[in-house]
This record gives sequence, structure tokens and C-alpha cells, in this order.
Amino acid sequence: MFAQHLPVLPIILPLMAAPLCILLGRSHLAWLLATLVSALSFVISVDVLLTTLEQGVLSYAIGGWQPPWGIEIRIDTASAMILSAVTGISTLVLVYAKESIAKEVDPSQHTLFYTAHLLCLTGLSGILSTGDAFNLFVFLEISSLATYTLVSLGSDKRCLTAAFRYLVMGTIGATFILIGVGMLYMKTGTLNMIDLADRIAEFNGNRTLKTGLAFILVGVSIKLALFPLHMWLPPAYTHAPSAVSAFLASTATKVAVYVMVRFIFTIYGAEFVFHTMSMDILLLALAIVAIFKCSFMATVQSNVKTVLAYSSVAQIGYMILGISLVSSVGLMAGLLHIFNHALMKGALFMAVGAVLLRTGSVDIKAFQGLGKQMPLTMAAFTIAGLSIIGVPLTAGFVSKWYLVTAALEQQQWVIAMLVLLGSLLAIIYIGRILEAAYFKEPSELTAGKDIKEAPMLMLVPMWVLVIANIYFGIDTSLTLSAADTAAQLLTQSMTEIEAAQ
Amino acid sequence: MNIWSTLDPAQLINLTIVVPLIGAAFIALFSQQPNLREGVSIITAVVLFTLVLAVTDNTFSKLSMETTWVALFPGLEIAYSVEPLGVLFALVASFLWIITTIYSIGYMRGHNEENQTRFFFCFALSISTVMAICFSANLLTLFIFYELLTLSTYPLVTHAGTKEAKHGGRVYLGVLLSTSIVLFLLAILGTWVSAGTLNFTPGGVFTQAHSDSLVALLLVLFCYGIGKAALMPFHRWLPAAMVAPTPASSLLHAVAVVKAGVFSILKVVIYIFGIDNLSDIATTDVMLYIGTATVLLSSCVAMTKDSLKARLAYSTVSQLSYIVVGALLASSVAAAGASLHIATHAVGKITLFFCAGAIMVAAHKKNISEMVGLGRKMPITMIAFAIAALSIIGLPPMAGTWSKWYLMVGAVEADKMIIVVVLTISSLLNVAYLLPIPIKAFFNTPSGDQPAWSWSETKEAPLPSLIAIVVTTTACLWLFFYPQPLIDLINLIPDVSTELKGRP
Amino acid sequence: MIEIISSVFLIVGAFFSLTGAVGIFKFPDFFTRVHAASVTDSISTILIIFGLILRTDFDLVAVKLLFILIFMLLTSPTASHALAKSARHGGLLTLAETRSDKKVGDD
Amino acid sequence: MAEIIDLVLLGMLAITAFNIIFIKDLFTVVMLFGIYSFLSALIFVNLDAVDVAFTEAAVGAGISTVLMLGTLALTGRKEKASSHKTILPLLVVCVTGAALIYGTLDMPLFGDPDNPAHQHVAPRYIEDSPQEIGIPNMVTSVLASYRAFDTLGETAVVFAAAIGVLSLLGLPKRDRATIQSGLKSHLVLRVVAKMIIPLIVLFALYVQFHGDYGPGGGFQAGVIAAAALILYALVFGLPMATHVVPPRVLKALAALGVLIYAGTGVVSLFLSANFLDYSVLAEDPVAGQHIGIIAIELGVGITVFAAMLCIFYAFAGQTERKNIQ
Amino acid sequence: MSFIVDHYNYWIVVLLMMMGFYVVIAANNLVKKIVGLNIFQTSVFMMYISIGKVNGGSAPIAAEGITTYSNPLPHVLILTAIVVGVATTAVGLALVVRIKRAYGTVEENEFEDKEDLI
Repeated sequence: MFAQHLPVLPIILPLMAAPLCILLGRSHLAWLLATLVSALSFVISVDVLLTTLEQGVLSYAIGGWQPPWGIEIRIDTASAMILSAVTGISTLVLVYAKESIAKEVDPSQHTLFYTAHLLCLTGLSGILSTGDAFNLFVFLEISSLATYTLVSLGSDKRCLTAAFRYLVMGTIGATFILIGVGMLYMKTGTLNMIDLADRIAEFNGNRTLKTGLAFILVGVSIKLALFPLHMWLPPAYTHAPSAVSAFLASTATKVAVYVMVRFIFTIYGAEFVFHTMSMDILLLALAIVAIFKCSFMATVQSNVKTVLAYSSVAQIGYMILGISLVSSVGLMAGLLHIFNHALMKGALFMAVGAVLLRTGSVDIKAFQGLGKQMPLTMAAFTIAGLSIIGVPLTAGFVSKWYLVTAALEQQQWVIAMLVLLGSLLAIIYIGRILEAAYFKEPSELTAGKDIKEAPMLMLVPMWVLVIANIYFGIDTSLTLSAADTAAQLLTQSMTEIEAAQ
Repeated sequence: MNIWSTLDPAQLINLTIVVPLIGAAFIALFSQQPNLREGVSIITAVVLFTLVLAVTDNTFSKLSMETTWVALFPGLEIAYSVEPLGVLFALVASFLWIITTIYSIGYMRGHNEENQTRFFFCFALSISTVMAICFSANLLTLFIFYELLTLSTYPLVTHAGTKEAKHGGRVYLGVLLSTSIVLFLLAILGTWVSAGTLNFTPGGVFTQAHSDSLVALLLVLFCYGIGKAALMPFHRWLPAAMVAPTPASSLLHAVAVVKAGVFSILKVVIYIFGIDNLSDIATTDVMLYIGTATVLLSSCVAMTKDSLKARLAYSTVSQLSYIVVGALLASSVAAAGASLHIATHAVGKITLFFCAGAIMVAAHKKNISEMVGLGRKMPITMIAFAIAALSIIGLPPMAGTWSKWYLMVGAVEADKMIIVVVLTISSLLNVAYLLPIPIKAFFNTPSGDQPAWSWSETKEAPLPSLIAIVVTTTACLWLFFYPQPLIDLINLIPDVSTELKGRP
Repeated sequence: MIEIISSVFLIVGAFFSLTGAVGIFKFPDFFTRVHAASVTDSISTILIIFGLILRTDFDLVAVKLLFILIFMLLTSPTASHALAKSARHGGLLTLAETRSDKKVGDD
Repeated sequence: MAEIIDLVLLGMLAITAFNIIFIKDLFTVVMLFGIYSFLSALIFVNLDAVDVAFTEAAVGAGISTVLMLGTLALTGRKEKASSHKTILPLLVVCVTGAALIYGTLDMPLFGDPDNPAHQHVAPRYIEDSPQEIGIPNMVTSVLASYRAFDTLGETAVVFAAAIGVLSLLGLPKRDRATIQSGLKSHLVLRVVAKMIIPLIVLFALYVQFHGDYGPGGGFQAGVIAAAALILYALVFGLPMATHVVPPRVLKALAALGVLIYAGTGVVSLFLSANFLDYSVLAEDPVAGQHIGIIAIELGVGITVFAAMLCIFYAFAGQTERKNIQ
Repeated sequence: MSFIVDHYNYWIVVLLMMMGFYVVIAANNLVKKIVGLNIFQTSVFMMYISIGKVNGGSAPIAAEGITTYSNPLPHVLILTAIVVGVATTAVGLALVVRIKRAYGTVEENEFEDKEDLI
């Protein structure tokens, strides 16, 4: 009986489970509820994804009010694809979190942790599903507030300053988006994305709309940590509890990239953004700098979580690069990378969390000798690391393949080369950690300690992600068809214009 | 000869790739029982060889063998298709694997190495990837297994676990991964985007429609991207990889890895660019001269090296460039020579490495200067060394003669006399850096008076190693007298022939 | 007619309000300032609300305004009282006391 | 006339903001911020946004200021002079401002009834909502029905904030009444507080249920009710307040409010309508809408009340803790 | 002249926004940063409400005899945004309190000195 309501369920299930967690009060019950609800959302998202692949866009009018008067839930393949990744990762992270936060978070806050996690999930699902520009802002803020809370639960006091910085930057970003949406509304009188897109087309070159776009892009760029607005991200991911880092690194910034895609391709249209405003050159330049600067930063860090955080910023550069190539293949590569990167970063952060649990440190020195002591964890780290590098038969290779293809299709040989060179830096920063793990003797940090393999509850989700990395590196049919359909849908207007010319 | 005739030919390919993997699994399983483990290794090697023989048989009977594993991207699969050049390489690699396994047993036990299971395990893995490279039907498949080969041989390079080994391993991985990811992958993608296919197609995939500068650029990218071919200045990894245990060096860095590199170049030249179109490409000559420069320079470097393995390593760099030069000469005869050189150089160089390893195990000597008079202690090893050295130099009656001959003929055919000159000079250089070693060993004596030589004085390497050395030395000779099967095989390669064009 | 009366109320109310503001600036110390503010506040509230009531139709709105007035008359003096008392409690001295203690209070 | 008032208010806002930049005494800064909020509330009234003005006054000048003061009590009221770089921020601000000014050049005329914003979606709300929803306050109609999903999100945000503050500061323990706190010596204050606190609560209930007809609704009501208890806690001390409304109950109430809201939506799901479609809640769609709005406004009110009070408790608990030390 | 009359409202609002924004990014004291954030957001709210204004309109509460109403939609949006703002403020201030406890200061440059910057 709920078949037609499926699009809205991934939002309201976690939304209702969050207060229930508080009412339950007991942390293990809260954990169970959160995990089950998240898993259920995942199943629904996958179902929705398959439905969109068959039937195209799903639209659902909240409250029975037809858009543009009411708020519309609008799920196309791009949303459904990222939604599946987000809910899937969330489920795995929750399974993982039980053991992980037991060590890193004070027991009295476990229930709050699960509640905040569910709220964050609600926000992310909402952003991905909504078809209304202002509603997107609301959900963005739900997820952000929950995120600040989650980050501040870390055990190191530096998580507080990290969370505060994140809060200030995030709020500025959100306010910028608010300004931009206000300008859109001012000129068009509507907030529904599709309706907006129809009406913006009349105003090509309008100064208010241009400014609105600029503000939205800057705001979203803060949220997605596009260089040089990424300064909040490394401390936040470093000092947050590992489960939180794993979740945020693989979902939150990706969802922000999705928001950017949505605003550029659905609302404004590629024509306006890239031809009228020439945003592609700016984005391209920033993406390239992000890839190199932040990959380089990653190679000189001694805290492994910071390494991964900088790596995340660099990887976001790849996604933006895909978008800035202004082609269906480029966008597809970007979307693919959103999905694939979620898989790899999730696994990497989980592995690091396991190391933190067993050794009490995430310094690169703590990794020395772990290849023997925690073989399964380090094997997972290795495979996920190879995926980041983009070694064939891993998911990372697939997205890089399409990214370079997209660049070459535009005859951008230099950019193609730079993308590949960026992978070399990944070899260095992943390689350093692997070298420590496999070739160095245990350092004074861990010497003499009896270090055991991570508990089952952590290994299983970690390895599920690792296997997903390999699976989606070999059997690409699902991800490719989803990303392809999504990119086709999003760039429809663009191809129509090109055809007209 | 074909004991697998009951099998579907397409299944043979799968088997050649899977059998070493199964072997590897058993090796890991029997890690506690060395005899059983090494037994498994040898059996796997033999089975693999018979499989490759069966494939060869089918190739001669023009049976097409193809199989597809999985479609990685739309229109782009991990697929295999047998063609003669790959068969040639597979034959060489699988045959030498048997020998090397036998040799390793002696070497590893004689040397009391640690982590022997890991060694044999990775060995089997890398052979599996080599088989996949041999039979790959498109560049993507080739690339994937090319990378896997790098990764699976990395533990072999760093086997010793010393600081030196790690440094060597880092250079090895660094150079090979960087070149392959940045240049090779870029070249592949460039081909994919412009030509729309990555399948190995006789005559090449590029047409007149493709811009000349694009094709020229791609050629450079391929030549340098395939770092395993050790074209200067990306040759550093090869000497660095010599920190590996000798059996690993011998098989992988004289046969499997480097040959995978030049094999890839040959394959790209023949099936992606097409030999006939090669002369139209602007950068062919540039790369050709870089190849010849590599030939000469690395020979010169080799002369300065005292460490035997380092000298052999630079010799390998030089010899690999023969193949690159042969491939780029745009002549069918030179290509044939290059293909044949894969086989002849392999047997020659592996013998030399075996000898170097034997000297290390039996006499614990690494440097050439210490080998004075060693012929008395290790006569068989040093004789083998001398024969193999002659083969590398290209003197009859050794196998190397044929490949050099065809290369020279090809150079003449391509009207590039300078190459002929360079090859000749290079042979002289070979003489200069290889022959002194056996000469010193046999004819120089450390001190004036020596008692007459007797068998009791000898202290040869362990028996398995010795057997291996003898077998490969025999192969050096054998291939001089009976090169015909290989030449027949090479003549099956499209556009490649040992006959000069225009003459009946 | 009512209009005019109402306007007078409003203007006078506004005037008192203004005097209160001036007082805050002009009076020398905390206690006198609080005094100025609270006294004028009450009278101006009364006047303004009466002025407004006169402009209504004496319906529900007028009742609401009356409620507001009562509320303001309760809270505003209480707030002033609490403020002054807290200040006293916290040790703040009146102007006279400051002078007699010969302390330099220059604000 | 309205323009002049607008202009004067804006000028006063500018002066206030300008002072906030330069004043180092944080207590003054916070009070100025309260003034800023009040002034903006006045502007909202002047621009016909009475509901917004109501909320801004209650939240900006009320809750926010109280929380800021609470923070100042813990962190000290002086901003230290610093050699912080001012050039870069100034540059960023100038560029941003210039971009905004550029954006205003093509903006529709201020107050023009022909603006696109007044032509497209809004007319339906103005013309049809009194019939479709059956209540005169269009803001409430849009808030609670047309855009109910936004409001659900808003409730979740408040809930998330409560969760965040709880996880950061924790709730005060209920039985710590040994500490003397509150304003014991202020007899006048205590008496007056006793008189008006019930009135405030009554007023909150009025705002809650009168929101359909006039300005107000669950959110404002929740804030006002919370303000009543905040006053109580200030005058009689936190321990007394936690005795009246225990923190654990508040936590549960905050959760309950969200559940009531979302639950209303789920009920429509079970009545085979779309999520948050209230028309099916009664025979008559308009009556259904009314029921739905009352239900969700109640949810909002409960959550906001509980969350705001929770947040206040958490801050006040910290202050008490500091006092003990 | 009419250009100024039609836009002055937006310009002053922009000025206010930028003053708030300046406080956010330039202030060293965390409480002041939060105050700045609030000013910034409140000013943005004013921009929205300005959009909703219709000359000669009255508050959007249906009543007899009134035909022109101001646009209710921006009001709804801003109601939501105000709540979001106060929620952020609360969490931000809670963080400030914790930072004070952990570092003993709420001046940004002082606690930055105490942690090795990443």
C-alpha cells in the first residue's frame, strides 16, 4: 500500500526514528533502531533507484498540493543513485559505530549520537529528494546542525574548535545559499526547481540572477569544501569520532556536490552557468588546484585522518572537474566519482577507526607493523587505498577512466594528464601509510602492546565496502547505467541547445 | 602433443590464467610443507606449459580462440583472444617458469631465504597475469594485467625486507606505476576517445581520418607509458629491481616483466598503429633514435658496473631497446626480429641471471672483480655463462644470432643504415662488458702457482639450480639450430614476416 | 474630535518617551538614569495606549490594548526596580556616595 | 509615510550594526544585538510581516539574547584587543557587497505589485487559501499546509539544536537544590513574577490556538511558554525550575513534538493520501485541513517549548556549575 | 531618482548584511562571531521580507474589505529561517562554552596558538 509513497519514506523514516531514539533512552536499543531504520531506507532507496531507471523521474506532492504551490519530492536517477549510496553507507557506519564510539564517545552520549546521526541522515535524504529550492535549504541545515553535533562528540578537545569553525563556515555557506534562493524567488516568484528552470530561461543575462548564482555557488562550495573554501574540513574530519568521519567523508560533501549539480544543471541550466557566466573555467581552475594542493598537503601529514581528510578535498576536486567539463560524460564521471568515492573513503576511515580503537592513535607511527597485527584491517585499507589511487579493477579506476575520457573528448589533453598526475600524489600518500604498515617495525607508540584484530562488528561493514569497491570496479553495469541516465537527464537541456545550434 | 584437445579451445585461455591462480592457492595452503608446496609449484608450471603448447597447436591449426570475462565499460570488455605474438611470449614465459621454479628450489633453500611461501605465491600470481597479458584482446585488458603484474611482483622485489630492498621496491613501483598511470593510461584513453575501439586489430585502428599530430603524440605516450620496456630515461626501475632474489630477477626481470613491456610495445605497434602506417607517423623516428640511444648508453653504463647483477640489468635495458627499435623500424622483417628477440634474449639472459645466482649461492660473490679464477670452482656455471653471453652478443652458433640477423636485415630494408651501424657497435659493446667475466674466471688466476684442477675443487650451486642452468643453456644452442617453429609462429603474425618484401 | 484627543495623547506620550531618552543620556549616574527611564516609560505607555484606544472601535482590540497596558505597568517598574536593586547589590554607589568617598567616577 | 518609517528604522539598524563592529564590551554588543532584533521586528511589522515580526522579537531579542548573555556569564564580557588582520576580511566583505549591489540593479522595484514574486505562486495562496484551508491567516495556511514539509524540517532543526546543545553541555541534574540560587532577595520581582508567569503561559496558549486567525502559531507559542519558564528559573533558581519541569520530561517532550508532527503526516499515509495531506483527516477536506493544522501546530509548539527550555537549562546548568566552582 | 527610491531598501539591507558578515569573519572573539552571524542572517531576512512587500497591501490575514495583501510566501520562508538561525546560534554558543572550558579562552588567536594548526 505504500508503493506510491516510497519516495518520501527515506526522509520520514529516519526523521521519526530520531525522536524515538530519545524516547527509548537506552543506547543499544537506539543503536538497533537506528540501524534497522537506516537499512530499511537503504532498501527503499535501491528500489527507488531501480524504479527511476525504468520509469524516469518520480514526483511526489507533499500534502497533496501540486507543485509549484506545494513542496514536491522529485527523485531522478542522480538523486536516487546518491541516495542509495548515502543510506547504504549510513547503515554500514551504524553497524560499525557500536564498537567504535564505545571507545571514542562518552557512554552518556551514545543515544544522542544515534539521534544526531539519524537527523543527519534525514537532512541528507531530504536534500537529495526535494524538488524545492527552499526546502533544500531547510534540509541542508538539519544535516549541518546534526553534523556539528557529531563532530563535537570527538574525544580530543580540538574537535570543539573544529566544530565551531565548521559551524561558522557552514552557516555562512547556508546564508549565501539563502541569499541566492531569495534572488531567484524575486525574479521568478517560484521555488519549485522545475518551475524555476522554466522561468529562468526567459531571463538569460539578468544581473540579479547572475548574482544569485554566484552566491549559491559560493555557498555550496563552502559546504562541499571546494578549494580555497575547504579550511574547515581537515580539522573537522580529523577530530570527529571515526564513525562520524567515515560517514561524513563519504556522504556530506558528496551531497553538497549533488546540490551544486542540481543548481547548475537543473535550475540554471548549463547554458546560463557555463556560457553566460563562464563558470566552467573558474571551476576547472579551482578543481585542478584543489587536486594538487590538497593531495600534496595529504602527503606531508602525520595524522592519518588528516591525510584522508585532505585526500577528500582533493577528490572533491575530481568531482568538480567532471562537472566543469560541461559534457554529459564529464557529469557522468563526476556522479560516478561521488558514488565510488563514498565507497572508498568510507572503507578507509573505517579502517583508521579500527586502528584507533586498537592502538589508541591515528598517527602514522601507530600504523607501523600493523600489517601483521591487524591483517584484515590493513588489507581493507590497502584495497580501498588502491581504489583511491585508481588501480584497475577497483571502483576508483572506473571513475577516473570516465573523467579522463571526458577531458579527452573535449581535446583537453593537459587536463587529462593532470588528472592522472594527481593519482600519483595519491600513490604517495597512500603508499606512505602502507609502507609503515607492512615494512616498518612497530614504533614506540605501539611497541609492547598486544594489538588484536578489530572486532567483527567493525570488520564486517569495512569489508562490505571493500568488496563493493571491487565489485563496482568489475561489474560496472549498474553504476554506469545509473550515472549515464542521470547525466543524460541533467544535461538534456544542454544537448537540446547544442542540437539547435 | 595436444593433451588438452578434448577441451573447448576458448576454455584453454581461461585455464592458462586460472591454473597458476589455483597453483597459488595450493601454495598458500601448503605453506608449512615445503616439499609439497614446491611440488605443487612444479606441477602447476608443467600443466601450464602443456596448456600453452595446446594453445600453440591450435594457433598453428588456425583455430581462433576468444573469450570474454566481463564488460567493464559499455563496448569494452576484459576479453582475451589468442594471436601468434602472444603465443610466442606465453610459450617463452611458461617454459621458463618451469625452469625457474626448479632453479628457485635450489636457490631459496641454498640461501635459506625467509617467506618462501610468499615468494612462490607471488610468483604464481605474476605468471597468471603474464598469461593474461599474452592473450589480452584489447588494450584495456592488457593495461589491467600490466598493472596487476607490477603489483604482484612488488613483494618479490622487496622480498629481502632490507632497507635497500625497500628503496628498490619504491623506485620499482614508483616508476612503473607513474609511467603507466600518467602516460600509458592517457594513451589508451586517447586511443579510445579518438579511435572508438581498443581492440587489437591487424593493421591498426587508426585511419586517415585521425589527425597526424594526435597519432604521433599517442605513439610517444605509448612508448614511454609502457615503462616496463625501460626506454631511457624511464629505465631506473630495472637496476633498482635487482635487489630481488635472483630467481625473481631472472624470471621476472629478464623474462616476464620486461618482456611484458616490450611485448606490449610490439603489440601496440602491430595491432594499434599497424606496421605499415608506422613510417607515416612523425614521431616514429624520434622514438627510434631514443631507442638506439638507449641501446648504446646503457651498454656503456653496463661496462662501468662491477656488481654482476647491475651489469646484467643494464645489459637488459640495452637489449630491450633492440626490441623497441625493431618494432619501430616499420619493417616486417625487423618486427619479426624483435619478436624473435623476445625468445632468444629471454633464454640467454635467464641463463646469465641463473649463473649470477648460482655464484651468489655457492661462492657468495656479487661483484665481478671478485670472480677471478672462479672458473675453477664452478666450471659448469661459468661455461654456461660464456655460452649465454655469446648468445646475447649474437654470435653463432647461439640463438641470439637469428634475432640480431633479422633486426639488421629489417634495418636495411627500412633503409636505415645508421641502425645497422648502431647494432654492430652495440654488439661490440656487449662483447666488451660480457666476455671479460668468463675470461677472468677461466684464464686469470688470483695467484701465480695453482695446483692442477680437479673435480674435487668444484663447489657448484645446488643440483636443481644446476639443472636449470644446463637446460636454458641448451635452449640457447637449440634455438640456433631449430628456430623454425618459432619463426613459423612469428610468420603467422599479421604484417610480420621473416621474408623480405618484394623478393620471392 | 476623538481623533484630535487621541493625537494629543500620542504626541504627549511620545514627548515623555523622548524626555526619558534624553534623561538617559544627560543624567550623571546609573540610578538617576534608571529613574528617568522608568518614570517616563510608565507615563508615556499610559498616554500612548490611551491614545490608541481612542482610535479603536472599542472592540476586542481595545481590550487587548488594555491588557498590554496592565502588563506593561506591572513589568516595567519591576524591571527598573530589579535593575537598580541588583546594581546596589553588586556594590554600585550613588553619585552622592561616590563624591563623599572622593572616588573618581567619570562616566 | 511607511517609507519614511522604514528609512528611519533602517538608519537606526545601520547605526546599531556599526557600533557592534567597534565596541569591545561584549555585554554591550549583545544588548545592541537585542536592539537590532527589535528594530528589525519593527521593520517586519512595517512591511506587513506580522508573524515574522512576532517571531523575530521572541527569538532574536528574546531567546538568542538570553543565550548570549548566558554564554557571556561563562566566558567573560571583554573582547580582547587583537592584531587580527582586518584587510582580508574587509576585502572579502567589499567584494561580496559589490556583488550584491550589482545584483540589486536588476531587482524588481520595491513594493511594486507587478513583481514576478507577486504574480506567480503567491496569488493562489492569497485568493484560494481561505476557501481551501478555511483559515484567514494565510501565513499559517502556507506554513502548515502548503509548505508543511518545510515546517516539519524546521521542527527537526529545533530538535537537532536541542540534541546538539544537550550533547555539548548536558542537562543539569534534577536534585541539586542545595545550592542557593535565584534572586532570593528580590521580593518585588518574585511577587510580580508569580503574578505574571501564569499570564504568560496563558498568553502562549492563546498564541498557540489563535494562530489560525491572527499572527502566531506553534512556534511563537512555544517560545513564549519557554520564556515563562526561563523567567521562573531566573527568579526562583534553576533547581526550582527543574523541579517544576524536569529535564528528562523536556527531552521526551521535544521528541514527542516531532513525532506528533510526523505522525500526523503518517496518519494521512494510512488514510491513503499523500504525506501531510490533511484533507483526509475528516469527512470535509476543509475541516480535515483544520484538524491537521491544529495537530501539527501542537507538535511544533511542544517541540519548540521543550527544546528552547532544554537549551536554556543546559546553559543555566553550566552557569551554576561555574558558580559552584 | 526613482531608481533610488525603488532600490534604497535593498541597498541598506546589503549594507547591514555586510556589516554582519564583516563581524563574522573579522571578529576574534567567538561570541562576537555568533552575534555577527545573527546580524548577517537577520539582514538577509529583511531582504526576503522586502520582496514580499506590496505597496498598499496589508498583512496577509484575510479580513473583510481588504483586497490587497502582501505576499505571504516570503514570510513563511523567513519564519522557518529564523528558527534555523536560532538553532544554529544555540549550538554555536554551546560550542563556545565548551571551548572556554577546554582552552580557557574564547579568542580565536589564543586557542589557535594552543593547538598545532592543521
